[in-house]
Amino acid sequence: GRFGDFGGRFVPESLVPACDALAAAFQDAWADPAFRAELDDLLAVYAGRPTPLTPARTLSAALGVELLLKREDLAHTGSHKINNVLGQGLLARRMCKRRIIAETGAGQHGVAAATAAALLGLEATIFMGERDIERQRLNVLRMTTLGATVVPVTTGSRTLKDATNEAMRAWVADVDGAHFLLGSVGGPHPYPWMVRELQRVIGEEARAQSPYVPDVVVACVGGGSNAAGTFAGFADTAARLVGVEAAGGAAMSSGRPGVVHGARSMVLQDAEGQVAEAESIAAGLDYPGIGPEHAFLGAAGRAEYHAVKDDEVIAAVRRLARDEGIICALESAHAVAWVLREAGGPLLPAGSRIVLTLSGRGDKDMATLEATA
Amino acid sequence: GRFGDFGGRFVPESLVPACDALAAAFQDAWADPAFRAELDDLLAVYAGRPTPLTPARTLSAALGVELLLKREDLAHTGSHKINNVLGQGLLARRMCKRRIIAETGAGQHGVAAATAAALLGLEATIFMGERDIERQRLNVLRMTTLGATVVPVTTGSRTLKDATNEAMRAWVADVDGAHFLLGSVGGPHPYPWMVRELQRVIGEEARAQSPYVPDVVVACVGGGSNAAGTFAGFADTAARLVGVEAAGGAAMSSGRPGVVHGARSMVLQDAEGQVAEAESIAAGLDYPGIGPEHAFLGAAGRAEYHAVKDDEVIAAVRRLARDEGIICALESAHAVAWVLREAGGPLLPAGSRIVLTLSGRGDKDMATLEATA
Amino acid sequence: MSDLIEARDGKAVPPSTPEPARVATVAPQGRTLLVPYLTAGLTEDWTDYLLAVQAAGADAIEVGLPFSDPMLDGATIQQASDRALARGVTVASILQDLSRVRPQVRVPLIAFTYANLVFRPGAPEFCRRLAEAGVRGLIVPDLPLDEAAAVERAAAEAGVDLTLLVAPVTTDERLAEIVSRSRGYVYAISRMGTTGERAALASSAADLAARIKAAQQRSAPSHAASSAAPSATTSLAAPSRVESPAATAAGRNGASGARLPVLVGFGVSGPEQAVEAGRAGDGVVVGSALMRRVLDGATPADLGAEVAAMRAALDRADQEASADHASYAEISGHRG
Amino acid sequence: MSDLIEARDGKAVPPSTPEPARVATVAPQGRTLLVPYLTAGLTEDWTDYLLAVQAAGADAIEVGLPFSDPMLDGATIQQASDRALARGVTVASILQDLSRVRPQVRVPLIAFTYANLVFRPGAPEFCRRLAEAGVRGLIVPDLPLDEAAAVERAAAEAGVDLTLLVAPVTTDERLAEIVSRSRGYVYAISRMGTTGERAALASSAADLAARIKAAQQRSAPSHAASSAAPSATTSLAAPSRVESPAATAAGRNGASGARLPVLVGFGVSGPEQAVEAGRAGDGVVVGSALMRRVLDGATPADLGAEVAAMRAALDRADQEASADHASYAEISGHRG
Repeated sequence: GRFGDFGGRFVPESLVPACDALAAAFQDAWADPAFRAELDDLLAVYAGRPTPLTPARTLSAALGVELLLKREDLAHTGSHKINNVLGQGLLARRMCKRRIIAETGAGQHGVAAATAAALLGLEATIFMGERDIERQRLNVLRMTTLGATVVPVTTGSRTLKDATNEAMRAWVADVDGAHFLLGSVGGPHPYPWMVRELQRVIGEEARAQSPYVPDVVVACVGGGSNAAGTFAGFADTAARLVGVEAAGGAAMSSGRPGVVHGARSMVLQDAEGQVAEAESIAAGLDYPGIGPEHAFLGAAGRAEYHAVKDDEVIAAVRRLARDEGIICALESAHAVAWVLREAGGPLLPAGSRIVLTLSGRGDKDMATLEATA
Repeated sequence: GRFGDFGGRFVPESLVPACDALAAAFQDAWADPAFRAELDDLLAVYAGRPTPLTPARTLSAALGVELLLKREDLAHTGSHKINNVLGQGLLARRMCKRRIIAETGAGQHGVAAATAAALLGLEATIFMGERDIERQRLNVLRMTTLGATVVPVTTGSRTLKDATNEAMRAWVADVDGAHFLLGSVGGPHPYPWMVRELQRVIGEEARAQSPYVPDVVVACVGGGSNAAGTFAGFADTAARLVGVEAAGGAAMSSGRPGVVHGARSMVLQDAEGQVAEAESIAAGLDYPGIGPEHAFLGAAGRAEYHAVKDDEVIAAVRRLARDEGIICALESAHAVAWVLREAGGPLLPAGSRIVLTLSGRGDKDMATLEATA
Repeated sequence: MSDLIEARDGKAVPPSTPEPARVATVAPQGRTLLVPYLTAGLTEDWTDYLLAVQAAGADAIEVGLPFSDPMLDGATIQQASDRALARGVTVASILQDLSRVRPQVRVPLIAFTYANLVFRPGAPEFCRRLAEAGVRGLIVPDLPLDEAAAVERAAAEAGVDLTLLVAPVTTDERLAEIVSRSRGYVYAISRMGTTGERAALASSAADLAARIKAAQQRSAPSHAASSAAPSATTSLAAPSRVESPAATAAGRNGASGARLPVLVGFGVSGPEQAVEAGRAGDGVVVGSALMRRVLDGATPADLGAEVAAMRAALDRADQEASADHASYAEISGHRG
Repeated sequence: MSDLIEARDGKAVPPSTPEPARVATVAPQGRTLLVPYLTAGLTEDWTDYLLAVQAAGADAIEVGLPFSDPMLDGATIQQASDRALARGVTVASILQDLSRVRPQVRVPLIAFTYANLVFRPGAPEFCRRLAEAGVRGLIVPDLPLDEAAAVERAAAEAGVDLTLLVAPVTTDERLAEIVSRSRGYVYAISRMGTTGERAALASSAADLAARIKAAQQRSAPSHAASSAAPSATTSLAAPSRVESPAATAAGRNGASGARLPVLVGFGVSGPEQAVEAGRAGDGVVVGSALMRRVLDGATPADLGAEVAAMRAALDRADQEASADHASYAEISGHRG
């Protein structure tokens, strides 16, 4: 993945051959109808795809827009992450790896990765920041129940950024035996490309399910995999593509170009280049970077990126729950919060037809939500 | 709902007209294509139906059987309960009720009921035993987030039985304004019949999805709605129907005919007729009764009922998680535990083709599971 | 309390006293009936409470046989039931207690319990046991008309009156059938809700009592025809004080010679409400208000005083009513 | 420690001393090179440590510019980096510190840092600042060959040697290109993993060093051709002691007159492993083992003693090796 000025493969020399091999293997697999068929079958009979496109009738009426929700919260394990891990899991098996390594923030990717590993008979080591372990306890229990080893990361901000560092270190140490199952569209080539391709199913389904080409397509962005997958389905339409970041982790809105975790992209950093610690109530968006393709889409003007604050996000979770009976993840609620804020205004005029991806469900966030009550 | 010697309508005179009206309204609605279409639409675009039928490949190979899992854990809110609440919710609206009252044990029905209420613009009051509130904290938070009022029940065993008493009392007090949204196939007519019809979609889907008529159809049974819905799809086949109870709440295996919560059925009780307190690790099966249709199917020999113990259930959750990457609810794990125990034996010979309904997901049970680690 | 203990010990009342429950009619004409409810077995000396309320002027007593899942009862009765069950009492032990005090009991005793306790031993066996213990009536709140046939037969065979309940929401057609099939009295559920004290008596109480009485009047001939032995044992004669001219005109005496009294229950919390409820029907059932006192520590004498106060209030009201009746009967909607 | 403080204060070494880093070749023939790594800014007196290890016999020093996300570093260096950053040090403040002690520095200083710190100000600006502070080399572990072009250009223009790394998994083809494009020395990553002490040196270290040397020998002519100014400033001459007859035959002197030394790093934890690593390559980089000592409270003098011990061990080994060489060179696979 090189996207204009962004992307690349800024990894230690020790990882270069592994990245090469992975890129070749994915290219090969992705062109192999048997691989695609096996993945499609798992997505359907195991992960529960297609996920529905749900009209949010009460909210639509209240906001004066037409809002359709792409329900990744209904996918197995509770988020879109399952799409990616099943693809990479099959790839790891195809590459004869015995083990997967993964980083996780909110734990959704960790749970998904542990799930794919259990299903496909692979070992799983999941790195997770200590702070995230505290605030996403449910997901930690889910991962260990699935047989994964969860390694607490105590360095730095003790969140996703540091977990990613640690996962890459672990990969270097077992590059032959392990596949690094990266959870988002960041990281070195081929990850941003591969993960986007594996998440493309979100956007393609949504486009097929939508009765019209929407005016606006909205998704939350941390690393940005659900947004990348959603956007991929609408890239060739006239729909505006909107990514919504956490105000405390808004790499697009507040970052500068930089290199972190193997790719050149937009990064929250100081004047010298030290990477900043993000600060969001949503562990999955508590990340100072963003996938390089988003940096490219933003620079090219094809997608726009906006930020919402923690309190807007909490209000959005509650509103969606009470109006539509859907408790979404704090991450996903960023997209909802933006729609709630902008509906009827210049950014989202009355009557707009919107497809919004709900990337995951909010069970994991109930304790956080309670603490803010 | 009168099923042979079982069923009936043992309710206070104050509830008789309401039961009559409900039976008439459901009969009318169920015959109304517009009602059916609206429900089917919600089940598809909102609740995520059809849920997949997943081959459990690792377990099947290990056990020497063919095991297919009907994935109600993937339905919105995380269990089959959503099928019933959407139907009754639409019915409540059709009957111009402004409010629903519900009882809940594990909280899955409570969450589902709160969800339907939020979606359809109804108030929700959920009664839940204090003991269940403690052990199913996540679901309590979900209900309140959905805008429902959760009323702790402090009487008796402080579990589902007592919550049901309390819900019926509340219904008596607001019989005009409120619909009692009963969660299982128990209670007075028309509930056992109505809820079975609303859950029939499980069995009908599974039958259509299964490549063959299975030898055995298995589901866990507390009140028994997921089993009733599953069995309904296979009643006219040669498949054996197996309901699996909690050893500590095995109304079929250890109960006697009795009247509780409005219906005559099998009930755990003492020699004088005092209803016993069930004792199961699964809050949703911690109930001394069972739906009257099960009592009938058992008496008629059409279905068989077996019991598994708490430790078998915990082992089953872990096994399914590690082998198939699916963390099911403690309730659902009863069905899995029975298959694990009997596969290859006389009750479940090698080579058996099994359809097993996973009634829900296990996120809610992670704390319980951790405590048993 | 000493007089009651004496009574219980059988010293004040000779054992040879005739079966008190056989007294079919306890209420003199013009007296509003007062029927206290007691949860049986709540305390070891629970029968002392029973005798105390009898002494205080109860016309009959509902004896609650505690059930694990008292669906129709509110918090107070449920708490009393739970406490009694926690003491280990059983239907058998309660009936034994009653047999022991039977010599002192002069008013009809009516068992109040739930269907499962009736069905577990079987309705015939259950009713036989009641009868053996001197209990002459039975109320099963979760046994509506449609499910009652077997218990009705069994009760009739055992000589026990199965009293049916009518709710404010009961349809006219259904109400007519309940009235025709109920024995002993007709229990008018004063409000939609569970048993328990309320700040005010529901207006539905008066409306319902009026509807029941109207149905009784309409159905009197058929009632007489269908009931070979109506109110065989426990029935409390309906007092004449509240009869409207229309009721008298329709004729209210069947084979039993009197229509059944209409007792109003659920939510009667003190003398004032008792008067109001009694005025609506022919009498009043008071349960939670009394059991609340017992749970809070009232002695048999305390409870007797409570019931005596209600009795006095009812008597005063009865006197006022009979004074008023001549001039106001026509405009008093409350009086049916 | 007093002698070092004196040195730092510029009293022992006159300010007019010629630029120490300009000394291109620090290693006499036959000496195994010792290159300590220090995290810059870890303590206020961090340059005292630098001078101490210089005094103890370092042939060059890698100066780690702390980065928030040191992906290739293990726990020790990461902890040192975090602590330095927590003190508020910046690249600017570190380079300022270095400028201050520049008069006392007599060995080449090589900056070790991550790509983002290079790109943030821009590679030309970054390299210019390094050069201004007297830093003569640069290592960027997350800048593989494929991404290195811009920094290579900028470094060359600033007169800074960009040293590239080779890993055990590097393919022959790629290794050849790295060898040809690396400046100053070639950094052989001894094992797959992050920096940090290990119980034993990986066998991959010797294999890799041998592969690098073989590639150097094969590419010497083209290397000379493609590099107008190879190892312009910091290069440490590869000692001749370990040359195989084949290497000598292929000719290892390009325009620079010497092939670049191969330094083995990652996981060298003490004198014994230093000797082993030095034997595999032409020298050794020791980082985590030293920084662990500093984190644990070692003074500059303590650290100097540690490095001196390594230096002494290497020197002893060198003497033994040259004595052995005549008789055993042909069978010593470890020696390339």
